Amino acid sequence: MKDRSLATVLCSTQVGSMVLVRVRVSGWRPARPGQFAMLQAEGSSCFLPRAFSVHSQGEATPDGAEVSFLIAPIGAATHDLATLSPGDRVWTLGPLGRGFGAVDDMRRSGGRAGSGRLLLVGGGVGVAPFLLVLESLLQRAIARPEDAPTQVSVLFGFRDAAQAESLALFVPAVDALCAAGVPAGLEAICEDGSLGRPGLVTELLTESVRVGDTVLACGAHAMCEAVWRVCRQAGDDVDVWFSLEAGMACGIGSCLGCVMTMADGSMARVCREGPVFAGRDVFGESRHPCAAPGPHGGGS
Amino acid sequence: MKDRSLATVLCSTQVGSMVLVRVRVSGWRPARPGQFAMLQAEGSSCFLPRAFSVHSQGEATPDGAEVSFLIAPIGAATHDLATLSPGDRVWTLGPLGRGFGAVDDMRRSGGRAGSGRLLLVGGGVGVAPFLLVLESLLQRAIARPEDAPTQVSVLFGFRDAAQAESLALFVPAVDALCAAGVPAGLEAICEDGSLGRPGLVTELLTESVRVGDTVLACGAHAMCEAVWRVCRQAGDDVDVWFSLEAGMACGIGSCLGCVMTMADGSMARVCREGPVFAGRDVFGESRHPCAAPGPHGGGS
Amino acid sequence: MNEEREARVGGGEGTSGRAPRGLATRLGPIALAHPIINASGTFDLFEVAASLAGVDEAAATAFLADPPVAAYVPKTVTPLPRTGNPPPRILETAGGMLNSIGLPNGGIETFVARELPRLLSLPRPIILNIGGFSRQDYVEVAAALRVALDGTRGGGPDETAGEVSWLSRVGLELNISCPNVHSGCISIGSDPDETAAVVSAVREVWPGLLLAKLTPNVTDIVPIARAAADAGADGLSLVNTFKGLALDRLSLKPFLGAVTGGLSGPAIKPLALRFVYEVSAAVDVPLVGMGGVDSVQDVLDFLACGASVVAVGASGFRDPWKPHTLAVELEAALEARSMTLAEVIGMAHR
Amino acid sequence: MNEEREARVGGGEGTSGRAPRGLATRLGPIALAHPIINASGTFDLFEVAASLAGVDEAAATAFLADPPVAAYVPKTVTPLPRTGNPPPRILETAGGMLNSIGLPNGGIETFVARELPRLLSLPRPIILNIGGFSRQDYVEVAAALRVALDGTRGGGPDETAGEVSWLSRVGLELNISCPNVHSGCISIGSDPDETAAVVSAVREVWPGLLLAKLTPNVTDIVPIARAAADAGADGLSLVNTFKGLALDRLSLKPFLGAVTGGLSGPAIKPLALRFVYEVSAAVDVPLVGMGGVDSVQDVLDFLACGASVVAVGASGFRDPWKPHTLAVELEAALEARSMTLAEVIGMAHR
Ligand SMILES: Cc1cc2nc3c(=O)[nH]c(=O)nc-3n(C[C@H](O)[C@H](O)[C@H](O)COP(=O)(O)OP(=O)(O)OC[C@H]3O[C@@H](n4cnc5c(N)ncnc54)[C@H](O)[C@@H]3O)c2cc1C
Ligand SMILES: Cc1cc2nc3c(=O)[nH]c(=O)nc-3n(C[C@H](O)[C@H](O)[C@H](O)COP(=O)(O)OP(=O)(O)OC[C@H]3O[C@@H](n4cnc5c(N)ncnc54)[C@H](O)[C@@H]3O)c2cc1C
Ligand SMILES: Cc1cc2nc3c(=O)[nH]c(=O)nc-3n(C[C@H](O)[C@H](O)[C@H](O)COP(=O)(O)O)c2cc1C
Ligand SMILES: Cc1cc2nc3c(=O)[nH]c(=O)nc-3n(C[C@H](O)[C@H](O)[C@H](O)COP(=O)(O)O)c2cc1C
Ligand code: FES
Ligand code: FES
Repeated sequence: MKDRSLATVLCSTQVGSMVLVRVRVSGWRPARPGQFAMLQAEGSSCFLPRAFSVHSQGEATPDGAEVSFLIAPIGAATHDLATLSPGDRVWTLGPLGRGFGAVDDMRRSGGRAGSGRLLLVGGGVGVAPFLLVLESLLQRAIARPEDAPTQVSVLFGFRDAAQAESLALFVPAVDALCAAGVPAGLEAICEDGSLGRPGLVTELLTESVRVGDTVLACGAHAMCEAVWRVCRQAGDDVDVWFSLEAGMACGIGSCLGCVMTMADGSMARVCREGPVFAGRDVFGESRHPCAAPGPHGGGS
Repeated sequence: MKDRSLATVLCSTQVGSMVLVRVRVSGWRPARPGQFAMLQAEGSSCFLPRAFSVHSQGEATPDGAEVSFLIAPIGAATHDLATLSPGDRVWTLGPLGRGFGAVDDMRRSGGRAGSGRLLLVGGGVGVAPFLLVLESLLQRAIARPEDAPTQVSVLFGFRDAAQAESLALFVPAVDALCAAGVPAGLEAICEDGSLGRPGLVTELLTESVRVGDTVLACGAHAMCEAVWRVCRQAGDDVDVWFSLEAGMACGIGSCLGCVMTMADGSMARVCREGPVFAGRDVFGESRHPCAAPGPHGGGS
Repeated sequence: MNEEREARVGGGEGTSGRAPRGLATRLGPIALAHPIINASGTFDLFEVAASLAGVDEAAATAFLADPPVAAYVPKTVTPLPRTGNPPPRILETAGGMLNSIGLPNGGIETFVARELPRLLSLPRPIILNIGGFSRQDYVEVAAALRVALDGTRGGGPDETAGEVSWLSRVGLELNISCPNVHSGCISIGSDPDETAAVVSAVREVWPGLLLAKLTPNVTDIVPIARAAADAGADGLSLVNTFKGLALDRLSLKPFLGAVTGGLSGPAIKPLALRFVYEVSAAVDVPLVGMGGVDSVQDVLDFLACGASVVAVGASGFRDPWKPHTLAVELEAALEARSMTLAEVIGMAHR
Repeated sequence: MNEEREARVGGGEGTSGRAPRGLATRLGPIALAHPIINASGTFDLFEVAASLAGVDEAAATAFLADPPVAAYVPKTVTPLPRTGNPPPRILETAGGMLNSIGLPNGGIETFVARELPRLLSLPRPIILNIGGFSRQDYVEVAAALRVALDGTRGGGPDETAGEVSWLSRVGLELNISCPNVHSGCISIGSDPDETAAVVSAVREVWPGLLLAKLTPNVTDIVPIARAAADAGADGLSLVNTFKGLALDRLSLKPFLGAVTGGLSGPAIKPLALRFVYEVSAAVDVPLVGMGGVDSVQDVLDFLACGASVVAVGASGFRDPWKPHTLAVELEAALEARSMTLAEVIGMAHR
C-alpha cells in the first residue's frame, strides 16, 4: 500500500456477536501476522480511525488484495464498521506495527532451543490475529516443512456462546495445517459453560504449556496478565509474546498517544514498538506483575 | 402525534436531484398544508434536526400514517436523510408551525372579495409543500365543491433539468383536481432552458397574476422578493403568502434562534409565527423590499 | 415509548409521583424529585406545550401537568425589554451549535405580570434566571421578583398560617456569563470582585436559593467561584457557553448577526467537565453542572465531577423530553452500579 | 488518488515544483510554497515515513523527499529530556479528542545532535518549537539552537560566500501554551507580562523568524497577543488546545493519566476562529491559525479571519497527507472564487 486508501467492502458477515468484514484494498502490501490497520468507515461520526488486527488476507493483485477484519462492535466506531454493507467504503491505513516476529523465529528454534511447540492464546475478539498466524504457518509448512513448528495448539477463551461462534472461522485453517503435516489442535472454553465446563482460557493453557513452548497471546489486559502468570509458573523458558491494545490517534508513531509503561518504567508506543511485545518487557520478571498498561481493557 | 417519535422509512426514491422519502410515523396527526416536521436520521452525524415541509400524507390509522418529504441533499443532514434505506429510522417531531391558512380562507372568498384564483409558486425544493396543498384542495373540492377556488395555477421554477424532474410528482394531483371540477394547470420553467425557454418562475407569474388572486410562494429568499415585486405591480389586492426558511434548533419555539426581522422591525420566529407569513408582514408596503430575513437562502 | 414514558412520569409535587425513584435530592431549600433540570434559554415549557397543542392537545396538557424536568429554569429576564440580536442567530458546528440569541425578553415588568403567575402554577420548583448590565440591574430585578413573590399566596419568606413559603419552590440564578450581550453580564462574571459585588448586592434583597452562573471564558474560574460563594451564593451553575465564531460559507463574513456567539452541545462537554471538576475541588457549595449533556453517561460524568444537579441545554432542542428520559436512565444506571445518587456525586475526586 | 497526488506534488524547494500554484507566500523571512503547515506535536514526519516504510519503502522515500506540508513543525523540545505523562494519554470526544501527551522529548542536547541534522536535510523550511518552565529555559534552548544553526553549512545570520543563511529556512515557535505540563508553559502564556518577558529574552538570542504560540484558556487574549508582538515576536500561532477532562466510563475517575488534557479537533474550530478573528483585528503581525482544521472550508475560514498560514493538527492523525490535500483544494477554491490568497486573508474583517 502506498497510501491511506479507500477500501471497498466486499462482504460483511455476522459471526455470533462479532462481524467479519472483508474489504478490497488497493495497493495492499502483505501483512505479517499480528500487524494491524487503522480503519474508519467513510462518513463515520467518529473523529479518529481505530486499530484492527489483520484477520486474514488474500493474494495481492494489481487490483489490490482482499483483506478481512474481525470486529466486535463495542462503541461508536466499531458499530459504524460492523454495519457496513457491500459497496460501502472504509479508509484504510496499513499494515502497521510489529507483528508476531516469533512466528518466523520459532520455525528454526524448534530443532534447537525450544520445544518447537507454538501455543496461540486468544480471548474474545483477541482471537482475530490468529487466523493470519495460522495462514502464514501453513504457507511455510508447505514451502519449507523443516521450518514448521513441531506442534500448534490454538487455545481460545470466550465470554459467551455468541462470542464463541467465531471459533468456526479457525477450524479450516487448523485442519489444513494438520493436512500439511503440522500437528495442530483447537480447544476453546467459555465463561458461561456453553462449550462444556465453564472457565477461562488460562485453564486450557495451564494444562498445555510446558518448558520450551512459544506462546502468543492476544486478549484483554487481565487475560494477558493471567497468561503471563501461568507461563512463569511453567518455567522461565516459555517464550511469551503479547499483542497489546491501547487507544490510538494516528497508528503511525506521530502522536505519542498510545504509549504503555513497560516493566522497566520506559514508555513504548503500541503502534510502533508494538502491538506485539515480549512478555518480559511488559510484565518484567516479578511473579506479581505490577506494570499495568493503563485501564484500556482490550479484546475480550 | 403525542411525541417526538422514531419513524420508519418505507421507501426512498431519487427524483432527479431530489429524494422523496416516505416514512411511517406512529401517532401522526394530519398536517395542514405548509406545516413542517423536524427530522433527524437515526445515528446522524449532525447535532440538530432540520425542518422539512410535509410533502404528502396518507390517512392516519392506529398504525400511524404514511408521510412523505421531498429532500434536496445540500449539506450533511439532508445527505443523511437522502441516503436512508427502507427500514432505517428517522426522529420525527411534527407537524409544526402555521401552514398556509389562506388555503382554507380563500375557498369562501372566491365568491366575495377576490378572484377566487389560487396561484402556487414554488422554486427548487420550495415546491415540496404544494403537493399537500393540492391534496387538501382536492379533498375539499370533493366534500364542498362550492368552497373550491375558481382556478388553481401551479407555477414552478427550477435551476436545471435534474431539479425539474420533481415536476412529475405534482401532475396526478393537478389532474385529479381538474377531474373534481376545479380548473387547474401546471406550468414550469427552468433556468437552463431544459423545459423550453430559459427563465425564472416570476416570468410565469407576471403572465398569470391579476388583481384578487391569492398567491402562495415557497422558495429561495431572492425568489420570494421577486414574487412580492411582481404581485405589488399587479395591484394591492393580490393576497400573497410566503413560506420562509431559517436555521432552526428546536422547531417548537424554545430557542428563539429562527427569528426573522419583519418589515416593521419586529422579530418573528419562523417555527411558531411562521413558516407562512403574509407578504406585507415580511416585505412591508414599499416597492423596494428591504427587510431581508438573513442570508439563509432557502429552497432553491 | 409513550407508554413507557407515561408509566414512569409522576404527577409532580404532591401527587402520587411515579417519577424516577431513589433520585430525590435538594438544591438548598428546594426539594427535587431527581437531579435533572433544563439549562436557561434552551427550553421554553409553555412554547413547547403550545407547539405540541398544534400536534395533539392532550399531549400539551400532559406536558404542562408533568413537565420533563425536576425544576424549571426559564430564560433570562432583564430589567428592560430586549429584542435580542439580529438574525441569523444559530448555526450548527461540529458536535454542537453556536447561538447569539442575545437575551430577548419582555423585561421584568412584563415578566412579573404575565410569566410569573403561570410559572408558579407549574407542578415543579422554578429557578428564575436574571441578567443585567450593572450591579443595580440585578438588584432591581431580584427585588421586583421578591416583592411579587412575597405578594403571592403563601408568600413571604416566613412560613405562616400553614402556607408553604415560596422559598421552597423558587430559586434565583444570576446570569453573569452570557457571551452574547456586549457589555455587562459576561464582563461581570469574568472578574472575581465584580462577581462578589453583584452576588452580595442581590443577596441583600433575595432570601431564597441564589445561584451564580459562571462563564468558562476565563483564565482561572476558581477565584471567581470562590468570590461568588463567599459573597453569599448558595450554589454555582457551571457553565455558560464558550465564545466562538463562524463565517458564512460563501461570503466569508461572520455568519451570525451578532458576529460572535456561544458554543454549546457535546463538543464542549470535556471543557465544561473540567470546570466543574476544578470548582468542585475548590469551593464548598452545590454545583449545577451543564455543557453538552446528552446521555446518561454525561449525567454520571457531571455528577462524579461534583455537580449535585445536572442541566440539559442544547440537546433538549432535538428532544424536549430529554431531561426526564435521562432521569429514568439515571435511576437504572445507579441501580446497575448499586450506588446511591449521593455516592456518585464527587466520586471522580475520591 | 495516488496518481492525482503524485501528479500534483512538487519536489520541494529548488525542484521544478508541481506544488499548488498561486499559493506562494511568506512567513517573515521564510518563503512557503503554500500556506498550509502542520501543528506541532501532531505530525512526526520521520515516524510516519518509518511506518510507511513498513508498508512500502518507496512511499516512505517519496514522503520524505516531498513532505505534505509547506513547512515542517516538529514537536516541542525542552531543555531536559522528558518522558511525558502517564498513559492513557488520548481519548476521542464529540468532534475531537483530548490529549495529555505532556511534551515527551529527548531534550535539547539530543535534539541538536540527532534531530536537527535530519530536519535541515528536509526539502522544506522548518519551524522549531520549544517549551520550558521558566524564561531561562526558553533562552537556553533558543541559544543552543542558534549556535548549532550558525555552525551548519550556510550558517550564520549573515549570508556569506553565496551560501544561503539558515534564516530563510528555519523559524522558531515558542510553545508558551501547553496545557499538559503543570507549571511554566501555559502559565507564561496566560499573562501578558510573562509573555513579553519570555519573548523579548528569546528575541535577544534568536535572529530568525520568531512566533509565539498562545493559549486560548484565557479571559482576554488580546493583551497577551499585543505583549508578544510588542516584545518582538514576528508572528503569533493561535491556538493551542483547550483544557478539558473526561472520566473513565466505568470507574468514573479521570480517564487520562494526567487527569486533564487539551481538546483539539473540529469541536474547537468555532472557538479557535474567534481568537484568530479578535487578535487579527487588534495586532499587526502575521498569524498562524489552527484549531480543528479539517476541510478546505476551514482553511478559507482561518485565512478570512486573518491567518496568513494555517496549521493542521489532530485531523492529520487520520490522514497524514491532509495538509497537502488541503493546499491542492485551496488552489481550486481560490480559482473558483477568482481570488488570490492575499485577497482572502482577513476578508472577514472587511
Ligand atoms: C493493535 C490493535 C488491534 C486491535 N484489533 C482489533 C480487532 O481485530 N477487532 C476488534 O474488534 N477490535 C480490535 N482492537 C480494538 C479496537 O481498536 C477497539 O475496540 C476500538 O477502538 C473500539 O472503538 P469504538 O469506537 O467502537 O469504542 P469506544 O467507545 O471508542 O471505546 C473504545 C475503548 O476506549 C475506551 N473508552 C472510550 N471512551 C471512554 C471513556 N469515556 N471512558 C473510559 N473508556 C473509554 C474504552 O475503554 C474502550 O475499550 C484492536 C486494538 C488495537 C490497539
Ligand atoms: C420550514 C422549513 C421547511 C423546509 N422544507 C424543506 C423541504 O421540504 N425540503 C428540503 O430539502 N429542505 C427544506 N427546508 C430546508 C432544510 O431544512 C435545509 O435545507 C436543511 O437545513 C439543510 O441542512 P443540511 O445539514 O443538509 O445543510 P447545511 O450544510 O446545514 O446547510 C443548511 C443551510 O445552512 C446554511 N449554513 C450552514 N452552515 C453555514 C455556514 N458555515 N455558512 C453559511 N451558511 C451556512 C446554509 O445557508 C444552508 O442553507 C426547509 C426549511 C424550513 C425552515
Ligand atoms: C440557544 C441558547 C440560548 C441560551 N440562552 C441562555 C439564557 O437566556 N440564559 C442563560 O443563563 N444561559 C443561556 N444559554 C446557555 C445555556 O443555559 C447553557 O449554559 C449552555 O448552553 C451549555 O449547555 P449545553 O451545552 O447543554 O447547551 C443558552 C444556550 C443556548 C444554546
Ligand atoms: C496529540 C497532540 C500533541 C500536541 N503536542 C504539541 C506540542 O508538542 N507542542 C505544541 O506547541 N502543540 C502541541 N499540540 C497542539 C497542536 O499543535 C494544536 O495547537 C492544537 O492541537 C489545535 O489544533 P487541532 O485542533 O488542529 O489539533 C498537540 C496537539 C495534539 C492533539
Ligand atoms: S497511535 Fe499515535 S503514536 Fe501510536
Ligand atoms: S427553531 Fe427554536 S424557536 Fe424556532
